Amino acid sequence: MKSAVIVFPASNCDRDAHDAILHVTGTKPHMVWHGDSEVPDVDLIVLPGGFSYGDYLRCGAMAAHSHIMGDVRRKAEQGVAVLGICNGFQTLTEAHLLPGALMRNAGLKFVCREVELVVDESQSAFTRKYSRGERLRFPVAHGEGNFFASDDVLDRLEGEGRVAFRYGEGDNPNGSARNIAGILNEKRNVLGLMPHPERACDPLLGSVSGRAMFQSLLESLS
Amino acid sequence: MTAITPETIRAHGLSAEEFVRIRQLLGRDPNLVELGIFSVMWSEHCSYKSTRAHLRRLPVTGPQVIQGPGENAGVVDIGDGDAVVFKMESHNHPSFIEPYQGAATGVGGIMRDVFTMGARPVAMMNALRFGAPDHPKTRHLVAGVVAGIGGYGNCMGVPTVGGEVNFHPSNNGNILVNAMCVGLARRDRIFKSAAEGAGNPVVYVGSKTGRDGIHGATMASAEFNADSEEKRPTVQVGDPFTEKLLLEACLELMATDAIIAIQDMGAAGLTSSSAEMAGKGGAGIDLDLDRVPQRESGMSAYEMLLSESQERMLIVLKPGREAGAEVIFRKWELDFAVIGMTTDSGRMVVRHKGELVADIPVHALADEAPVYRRPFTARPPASGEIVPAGTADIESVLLQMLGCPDLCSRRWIWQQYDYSVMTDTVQRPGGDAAVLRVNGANKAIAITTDVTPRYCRADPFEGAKQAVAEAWRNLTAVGARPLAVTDNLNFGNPERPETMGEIIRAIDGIAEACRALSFPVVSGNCSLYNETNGEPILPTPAIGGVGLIDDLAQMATIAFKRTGDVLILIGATHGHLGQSLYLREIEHREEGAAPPVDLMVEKRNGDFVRELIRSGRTDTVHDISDGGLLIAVAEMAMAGGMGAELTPGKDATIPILFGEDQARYVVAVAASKAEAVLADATSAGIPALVLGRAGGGALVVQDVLSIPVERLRAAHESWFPAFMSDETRTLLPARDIV
Amino acid sequence: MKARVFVTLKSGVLDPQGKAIGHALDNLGFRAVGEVRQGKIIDIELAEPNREKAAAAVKSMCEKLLANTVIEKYEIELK
Amino acid sequence: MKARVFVTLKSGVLDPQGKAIGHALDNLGFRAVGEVRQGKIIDIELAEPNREKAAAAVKSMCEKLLANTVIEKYEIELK
Ligand SMILES: Nc1ncnc2c1ncn2[C@@H]1O[C@H](COP(=O)(O)OP(=O)(O)O)[C@@H](O)[C@H]1O
Ligand SMILES: [Mg+2]
Repeated sequence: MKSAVIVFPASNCDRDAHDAILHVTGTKPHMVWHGDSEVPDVDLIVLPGGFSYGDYLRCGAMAAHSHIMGDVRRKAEQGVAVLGICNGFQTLTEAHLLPGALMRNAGLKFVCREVELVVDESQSAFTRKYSRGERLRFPVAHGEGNFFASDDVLDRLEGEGRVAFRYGEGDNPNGSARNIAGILNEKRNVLGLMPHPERACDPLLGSVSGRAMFQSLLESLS
Repeated sequence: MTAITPETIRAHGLSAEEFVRIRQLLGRDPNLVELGIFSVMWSEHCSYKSTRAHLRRLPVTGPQVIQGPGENAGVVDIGDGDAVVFKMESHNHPSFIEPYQGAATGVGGIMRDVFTMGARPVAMMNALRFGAPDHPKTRHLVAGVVAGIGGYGNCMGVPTVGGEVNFHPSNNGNILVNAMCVGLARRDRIFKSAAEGAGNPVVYVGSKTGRDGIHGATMASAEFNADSEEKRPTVQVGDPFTEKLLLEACLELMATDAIIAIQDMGAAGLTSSSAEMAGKGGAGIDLDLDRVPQRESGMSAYEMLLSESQERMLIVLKPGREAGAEVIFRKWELDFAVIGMTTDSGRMVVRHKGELVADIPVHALADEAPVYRRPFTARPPASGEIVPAGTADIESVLLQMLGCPDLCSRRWIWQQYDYSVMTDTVQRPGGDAAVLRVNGANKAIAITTDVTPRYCRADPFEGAKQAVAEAWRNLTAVGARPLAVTDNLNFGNPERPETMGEIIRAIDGIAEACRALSFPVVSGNCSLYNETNGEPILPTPAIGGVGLIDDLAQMATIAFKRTGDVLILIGATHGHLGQSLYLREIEHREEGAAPPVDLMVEKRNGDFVRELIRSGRTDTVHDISDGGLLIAVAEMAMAGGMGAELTPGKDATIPILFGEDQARYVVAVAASKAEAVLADATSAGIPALVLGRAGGGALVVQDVLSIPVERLRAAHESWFPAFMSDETRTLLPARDIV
Repeated sequence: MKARVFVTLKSGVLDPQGKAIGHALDNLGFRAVGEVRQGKIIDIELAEPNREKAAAAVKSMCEKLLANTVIEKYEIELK
Repeated sequence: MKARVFVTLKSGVLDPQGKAIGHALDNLGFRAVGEVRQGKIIDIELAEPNREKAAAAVKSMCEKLLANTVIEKYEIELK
């Protein structure tokens, strides 16, 4: 599997994503600068977590317009897998590669903790090694992860099996509509999620729930 | 130019004698710009004039020490060519005026101190002291400070992994916000601030200069008046985004060999960074202010030299390396300007709009800064045997204490901090010390901050010893070998003899404890004049401790893990209730002697516990501090979601269960190993006794109480969220310009 | 020329921050307060002297960056 | 009655968000952009029919809660 992690100014989970991919899949990702115009020829592009451009104006808004995103969009349309984690998810919605928007947490505060995550859809390159209904422990760490979309968009996402993950009932950390934690695009090659799979790959850190996502990708994309 | 009147001199916080000295050093009258430069360089904040003579008594060396006090941060060897770089610093006064920005820029400032040394910051801690919970400003300050720390640290992508929080009326008008940053570097890639050599370009990088916080350094050194809230100097606003770029750009430049010296612009900005760099390198420095990147138009030389705009650095490069360096900073979209040159004149020479605006011998600013041995009175330590007043019900005492402001869970706070970014946080907030894996290795550093101000008020010497001992103990309790400390000495007005007495005795206490525990001081910070309208804060010498875990397989946490583990109490219990939380929370008395610290016992007991962890005989340890034995056991139960049954017999008394005797730990060991552990303790002359066993869903004290762990948790977790639920005055921290 | 852009949440989009402010105002004793909504202002200095061109440029800025039209609407004021 | 409160940073106070937006607009190719500053608006529905009383109430809200007067200034518009 060939992969690339995009580095925006003030991305701060870029190294974490790099390390998790390397350790779980044994393949080393390219680190790609936001100012470049082309992503190398890869099977997977990761938009990492962090505070790209300080999260000023709106989280992910400026990253969505950065130079590299033109090629990310092109490759996504060609079917290359794109994984947006946290700030990366925000960036994907701002770039309209995923529907909806991520608003300020309902509690109005940044929240860092573990949540229960329920797998809602295992039919994708990202989730095939999970099973539907499986319950996972994932860390979240964000101030704006409150997923919003109109009811018909939400109905469509649900109807088309594009809700990949939901927060466990009663464990929604941000007020997201219908407990949505992660969604797929129509072609199912773009996944955005607020929780951090790359922080859940090492038993020493408390959870290994995220490993199966990178293993799924390795299996699907190799 | 404005004439220098006695009024002007006083407004600059300089005494008449200091002004005379300035005239002697210059051989003439200073102009206003020069007076401004002297005023910040000779302020308490920059010159440590009241404490410098006393700080020399601190032990600062050891085989592990690579860099002691005197640089931007201390550096300690952790083997394999790695070094840990750390320092703690206060941002007390700015945080009281504007809690969000004050705390945020405090975090930014201490991070710059660490990455200036060539280290990547890997962890943050914060030691916070607020006023009484029912004081009308407290909620607003808590909300703003916590949001500010999180806002800055989270954006930087550096995990905030612990700290401490106290509430006390003596902080009603003067909160304490102490932030500690820990970084990792290669020991042969440490950068320093001595600008050696002449003819080297002086480079300004980072943000543009505005009129922010002019006179912040002198503000931090002047006692607060009620009306300083009205005066409100231009508040510094933090820009963590720019700081993150600055961090990455500096580390990228540091990977080359272009740098001679580097120094962040902190308090007193351009003035202190340039004067200190030149002073340390024995060089002179010429600056041309017209080349300084400016955010506002029409700034005077005075304003530019004293501005405290954040996210700026000064670098002395090897000649000819400017272009290469500029490429790096431009790539990160930061300002870069060559603003001067080092010289062999020994003078700091500043030009603005073609005019010479300052010409001062560098040594006059640094080496000639006044040193005072201020008069002091040593208050006799508080004393007296404390006997509990009545026969309080132990169950309700336990629940009440678990839920009191100084002991309850700080989850409400640390859940707003990203403590797991960087994927190396092995022990997050909630334990004795935070544990951070050294990226890519199997070793880890442990970090803690500690001080118990009420002990220090009762007895500054014993209280300061206790702060060091508790930090050492917290590191020991996770299995770490304590390496070194940073300190943050927060006190009132040193011109008051009683306060000066507290400072001196506290420094002596730190020195004695650090020496006895081979735990040298490698960096630190003094924050004086912490008082409002003549009311000083409790003496608060905060200690930040760092230790090393050689092998992550040998580590302990506080959580009970296995049913049937035998709980052993290490250390002697006399039932010392003086200055205890029990006394304050339940009997509303702050009385008696602070608990005495026997450093030899401390070392012996701690070394024994650490060896138990290293030899794999226990992985469950908690030291006993605030609140005493029963609180410690309850915390272990809550962390593990598992109860315990204690069999104290006739010892189930208030003094035994809630006394705060020092040098104690609770360890849980497998039943099969308990005998051997007890025997080893006995042969080492260490008091050890079996408390009971872990297991079940309740904390049981035989014949006294039985409380489900869930109920302990409810008591422990509820106070903070309930307290902060009325955030009426706190909703709109400045960053939230949504 | 100066442009002021107002970005507000579309009606129908929940505004927890506005709600919290309303709540806080109520707690402070302001009883007559109904709904509260929060938005942002972006003030832009423009070197463009031509009013129409300026308006067109700012509109394009809004569409491209300043507002997220999934949840926000915007108004432009030139002066 | 409806009140709109404009809260903006005092001049001289660093506005990192405004700065970053200006930068982003420049990167998007809007060359004529000078300084950008960001602020917020708060729209408040008021049950108070008396204009003067409403104005006084909103002023008091600003001082007490809506503006952080250490670094921000505010203006009030009633309609
Ligand atoms: N301001 C804070 N930020 C983050 N964590 C904190 C803060 N204050 C306290 N904590 C964490 O809460 C736990 C309990 O703190 P404390 O009672 O001071 O511990 P100890 O008695 O072991 O020194 C520790 O893990 C500490 O790191
Ligand atoms: Mg402890």
